[in-house]
Amino acid sequence: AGCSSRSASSSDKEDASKKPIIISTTGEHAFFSETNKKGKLEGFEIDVWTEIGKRLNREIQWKTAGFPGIIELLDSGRVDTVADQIGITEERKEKYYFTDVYFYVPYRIVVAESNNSIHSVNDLYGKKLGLLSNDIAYSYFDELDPEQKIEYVNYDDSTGVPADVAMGRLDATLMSSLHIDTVKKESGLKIKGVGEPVYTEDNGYPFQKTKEGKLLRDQVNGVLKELKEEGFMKKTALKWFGFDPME
Amino acid sequence: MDISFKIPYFISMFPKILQLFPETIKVAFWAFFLSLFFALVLAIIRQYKIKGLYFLSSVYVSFFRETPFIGQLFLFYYGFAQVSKTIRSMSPFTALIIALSANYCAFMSEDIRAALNSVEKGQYEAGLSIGLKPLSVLKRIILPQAARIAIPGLSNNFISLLKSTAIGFMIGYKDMMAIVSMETSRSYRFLEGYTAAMLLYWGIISLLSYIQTQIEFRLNRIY
Amino acid sequence: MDISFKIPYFISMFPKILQLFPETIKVAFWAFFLSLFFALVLAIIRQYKIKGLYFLSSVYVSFFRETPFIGQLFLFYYGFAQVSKTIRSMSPFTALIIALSANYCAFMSEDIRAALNSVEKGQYEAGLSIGLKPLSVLKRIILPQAARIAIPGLSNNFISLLKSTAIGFMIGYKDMMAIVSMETSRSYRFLEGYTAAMLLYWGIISLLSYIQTQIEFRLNRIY
Amino acid sequence: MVDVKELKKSFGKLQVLNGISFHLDPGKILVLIGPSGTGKSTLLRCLNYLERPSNGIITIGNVTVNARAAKKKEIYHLRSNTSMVFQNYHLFKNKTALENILEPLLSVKKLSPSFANAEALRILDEIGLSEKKDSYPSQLSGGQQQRIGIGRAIAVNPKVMLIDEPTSSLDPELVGEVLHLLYKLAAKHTTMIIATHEMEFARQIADHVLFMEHGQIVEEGDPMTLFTAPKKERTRQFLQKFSLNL
Amino acid sequence: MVDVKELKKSFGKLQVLNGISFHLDPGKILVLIGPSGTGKSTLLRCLNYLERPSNGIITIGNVTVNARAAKKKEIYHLRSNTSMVFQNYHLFKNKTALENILEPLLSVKKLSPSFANAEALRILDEIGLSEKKDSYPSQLSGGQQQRIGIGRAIAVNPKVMLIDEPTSSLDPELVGEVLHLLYKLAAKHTTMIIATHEMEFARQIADHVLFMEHGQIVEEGDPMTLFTAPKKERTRQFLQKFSLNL
Ligand SMILES: Nc1ncnc2c1ncn2[C@@H]1O[C@H](COP(=O)(O)OP(=O)(O)OP(=O)(O)O)[C@@H](O)[C@H]1O
Ligand SMILES: Nc1ncnc2c1ncn2[C@@H]1O[C@H](COP(=O)(O)OP(=O)(O)OP(=O)(O)O)[C@@H](O)[C@H]1O
Ligand SMILES: [Mg+2]
Ligand SMILES: [Mg+2]
Repeated sequence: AGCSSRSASSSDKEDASKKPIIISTTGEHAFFSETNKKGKLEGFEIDVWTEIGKRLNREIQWKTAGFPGIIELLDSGRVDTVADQIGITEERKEKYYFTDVYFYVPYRIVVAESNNSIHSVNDLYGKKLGLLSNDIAYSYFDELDPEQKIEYVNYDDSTGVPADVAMGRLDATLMSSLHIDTVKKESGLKIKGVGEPVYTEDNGYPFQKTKEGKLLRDQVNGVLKELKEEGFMKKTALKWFGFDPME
Repeated sequence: MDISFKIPYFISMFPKILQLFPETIKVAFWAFFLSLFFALVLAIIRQYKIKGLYFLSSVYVSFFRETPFIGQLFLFYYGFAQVSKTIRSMSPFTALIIALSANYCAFMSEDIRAALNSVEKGQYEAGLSIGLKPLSVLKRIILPQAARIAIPGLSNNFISLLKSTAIGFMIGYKDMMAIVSMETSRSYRFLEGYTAAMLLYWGIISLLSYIQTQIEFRLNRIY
Repeated sequence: MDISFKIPYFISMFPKILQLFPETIKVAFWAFFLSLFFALVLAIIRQYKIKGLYFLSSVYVSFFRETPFIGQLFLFYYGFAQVSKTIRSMSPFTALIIALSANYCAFMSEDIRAALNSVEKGQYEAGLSIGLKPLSVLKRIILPQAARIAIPGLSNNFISLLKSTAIGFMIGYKDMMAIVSMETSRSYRFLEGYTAAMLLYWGIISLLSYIQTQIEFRLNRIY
Repeated sequence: MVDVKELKKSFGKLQVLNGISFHLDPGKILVLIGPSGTGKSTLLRCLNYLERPSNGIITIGNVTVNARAAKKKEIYHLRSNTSMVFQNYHLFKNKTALENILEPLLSVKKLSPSFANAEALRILDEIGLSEKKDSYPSQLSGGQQQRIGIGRAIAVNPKVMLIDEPTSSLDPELVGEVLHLLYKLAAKHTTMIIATHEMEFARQIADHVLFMEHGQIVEEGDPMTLFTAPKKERTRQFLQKFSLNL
Repeated sequence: MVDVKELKKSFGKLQVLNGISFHLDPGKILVLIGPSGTGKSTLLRCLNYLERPSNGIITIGNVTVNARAAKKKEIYHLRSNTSMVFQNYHLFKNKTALENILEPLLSVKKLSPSFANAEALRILDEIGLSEKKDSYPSQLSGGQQQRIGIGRAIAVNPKVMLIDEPTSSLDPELVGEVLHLLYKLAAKHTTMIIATHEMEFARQIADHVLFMEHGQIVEEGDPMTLFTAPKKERTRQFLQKFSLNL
């Protein structure tokens, strides 16, 4: 990575303000980033970035890929950021510049409809709890379950988890409270959310730890602040989720 | 910096991945021996067109070879679970072994069939001519000769199987790859994780390949 | 019943999946022919222990056979992209074909090697004895005879390849399976989705298998 | 005892056996002679159903098989009464010379290993290949392979031996020895049917000779008569070359 | 012209050729005789390097190859000067009878397809197998396969033909025809080295005879002398059986 990349980045800089912002997303994450019947992306993230693009006077381009491909697109410099309800954690902060939090996702316990014995984390002790590999729940469970009394069952993705809860293979799982009702409705699975949120996930947009990354992050932060203040975020959240998570 | 690759993290992955090695190897070995056995049966039925069973076995091979494994696994583990209590209370470990065996035996039967086919007809006839029953000819004459031809293909399948155990993570079974995916989705250091996994798999499977080479060498010596 | 199976949804999946059929088949065919070609080269080098290339090709086969494909794909498309502008600007389509070919040719070379090995030494000698150069003997005598033994294994690999295109979704290439996982990720009606996919794959690959059977029949007739 | 009636066999359109009938008493040696491609090997192969005849009734010892209604059991039974020496040997490639001969002793006749071993070594000695006992077929010369083939068939100790060109790769010394070996078997009441193109060998070993052409029996008789005073013109012509060559 | 000096070959510990030397003028026919397993086939196979000798110098036509420093190019050159009839035929299994004979004509001699076809059909006719032109090796009788093997070697039209047991599966009529065929080739100055165990055939065709045993030349000479008045006791003994059999 010698002179060629340096010259490339210096020329990048000149028209950096005109270049499109490229963003990766899965396109298969309900309400945040979905692919509609016409094959077009829609969702909360899409609306937010369309607005950010307008305000920064930059074109927005989307790249879809599976998880963790969307993250690697960022690492390999193909995209500028990732918009797909990415949770901020200390570990991830080492690797990326994150924007300020733009969304809080509360996570609740989900159990089978017939289960009436679980209402809080304490009720999970000695029970089987299904978690996804990319859940950030782990960072919270060090505190919530310091003695490791819960039996954790990990899954690669969420496909089978609600079904296992409904069937009784799992006692519970955690689900973003934004999604519980839709999943229940669309899948017809006999599950329900119980108790208060166990934890909330702070979502932000990650940028590469480079000069350009920091620059763009700062610009986006500026816009996000505006959007929050002007109520755009609230309006968009209501449109997709029916409530404002920032409250 | 153009490349972000954190060596200490990369190194820290090795012991973590290796911890799950038993989970990978347990499923792989069980599934391999089960599927080898059934593959042998299927191959023999199909190569010698054994009446009554030929059609059934052809449909079996066709279905399991030609549909995606993930579908087979889901249908078995989630679909059939709705009608069978046994399956509903089955552990992911058992379910994974069953699904993998059912799938791989279809593929492996094709390798074995080709190998049986490579043995000259004269060997079979010679076996019959001294009074051996067809099954004995198969066991004592044909299979030992077919083995050296079947081994590379079977070894391909065993290697795939070893890696396929990762799919178990879809139904909650954790193998070596699962830990990579868990660890890296926390840190988002996927390259480090996958590279570590690659080296480990390479090391482990190299050992198996070495055994393959040795067996092949011994079997080929006399031809 | 805990999980319901919604027939209309199931039926609605078919056209959606089929829409992506061209994407699946394009990658599969390209990758198959590329890997077949390189597999042939690798198999010949390894079977005849061609000096200078033998060691290299063994390392190649070992690496690509013995490490997880997902790792290879990531290392290539995301890792190397950090240092190579060519790769950074490569389309997922191209990258997927390259990665699949590089991987499958290692597996396929083993099937071909076994098939070459199944042809009697005498056939090779007879070819040399009439004055053919080794490569001509290979082309005109050995390969046509090896084909009938190689076909079941190669066909196994082609089928796997057709299904492997699904992994392309990791780097943003959408094939038939990608649409299933996208569709079902929201509705959680994965049984409907995967069952539909299974039937479609079964139908499509059955056609290919039929061709395999026909070729095998023709090749075996004369032995 | 061997009895064959109206045996027919065709490959596709090619009629290879055209109604062959003959009878052979126990302990007798029948020799088949005739031009190349006439159906000698096919006839032998049909006799133990390695090739399925399209028509005919075959009786060997106490088993009778009608080609039009052959049952699996009958066929196995037929085979267990016979053994075969193949024109191209067909030794078991995965077994040494010794193991090739041991195979019928251990797996079919179920002798005890030590007894089988002694017997196999005796046979190896008889065919002059004790030294090669641990060689694999690929490491044997043509003549050596042919003798192992004969040895293997002897080990079966069947009622009837079907022998296809047993001396094709053997030098005069060994032809003499094989002749001797087969005499000894005949003395032990083993019935033999031998296809050969070595007329001298045929003349010396045969009790009865069939001269075949185009899948039919042209002439048959005892060797003395057939070789010295054949009745048919075609036989005379075929044998003429034999005498001319000598 | 063929010249061989001190040719040696061993398989593992087994010394199969023990220093063979001989010289052969163009258009002459050398016949190798000797007991089974003596190294006749191995000698022929060494002559065109299908088997790598451990020692010795081989000259065929204008090519000389020293076993201690054999180069790839020399070996190809050597092979292009020779053709081989194998003891077990080794016909190309994926090709019909006609295609087997066409192969050297088209791929090595690069004749035009129509010309090659005519030539191949002529050869097929000469070996009496025109009818079988579209049969695959698996569909041919032993004698038919052997003749195709001879036909294929003839098609190469080499300086030297190496022929291993060309008559082992042939009846007397065909032995006569092959004899005739080889005579014609010799008249066209094709040099031939033939391993055979058929003494009568050897006596009739040979210009020079080598009697080998245990990888060594025991005695050599013109057939007249060697067959009627051998000098060595061992030769006499070997040939005695031959006369006895007759
Ligand atoms: N599988 C087959 N398919 C078609 N034709 C065949 C097959 N096997 C043999 N034939 C033909 O049947 C005829 C008889 O063959 P067979 O081997 O019985 O002859 P043979 O008398 O033993 O000859 P030889 O003395 O040369 O061994 C030959 O013309 C041969 O080409
Ligand atoms: N690949 C091999 N490995 C070990 N030994 C071998 C090999 N090939 C041949 N031999 C041995 O070498 C000796 C010579 O074999 P060769 O085939 O040259 O004999 P031959 O004179 O042609 O005999 P025949 O008349 O029986 O054909 C034999 O004893 C044989 O067992
Ligand atoms: Mg025959
Ligand atoms: Mg020989």
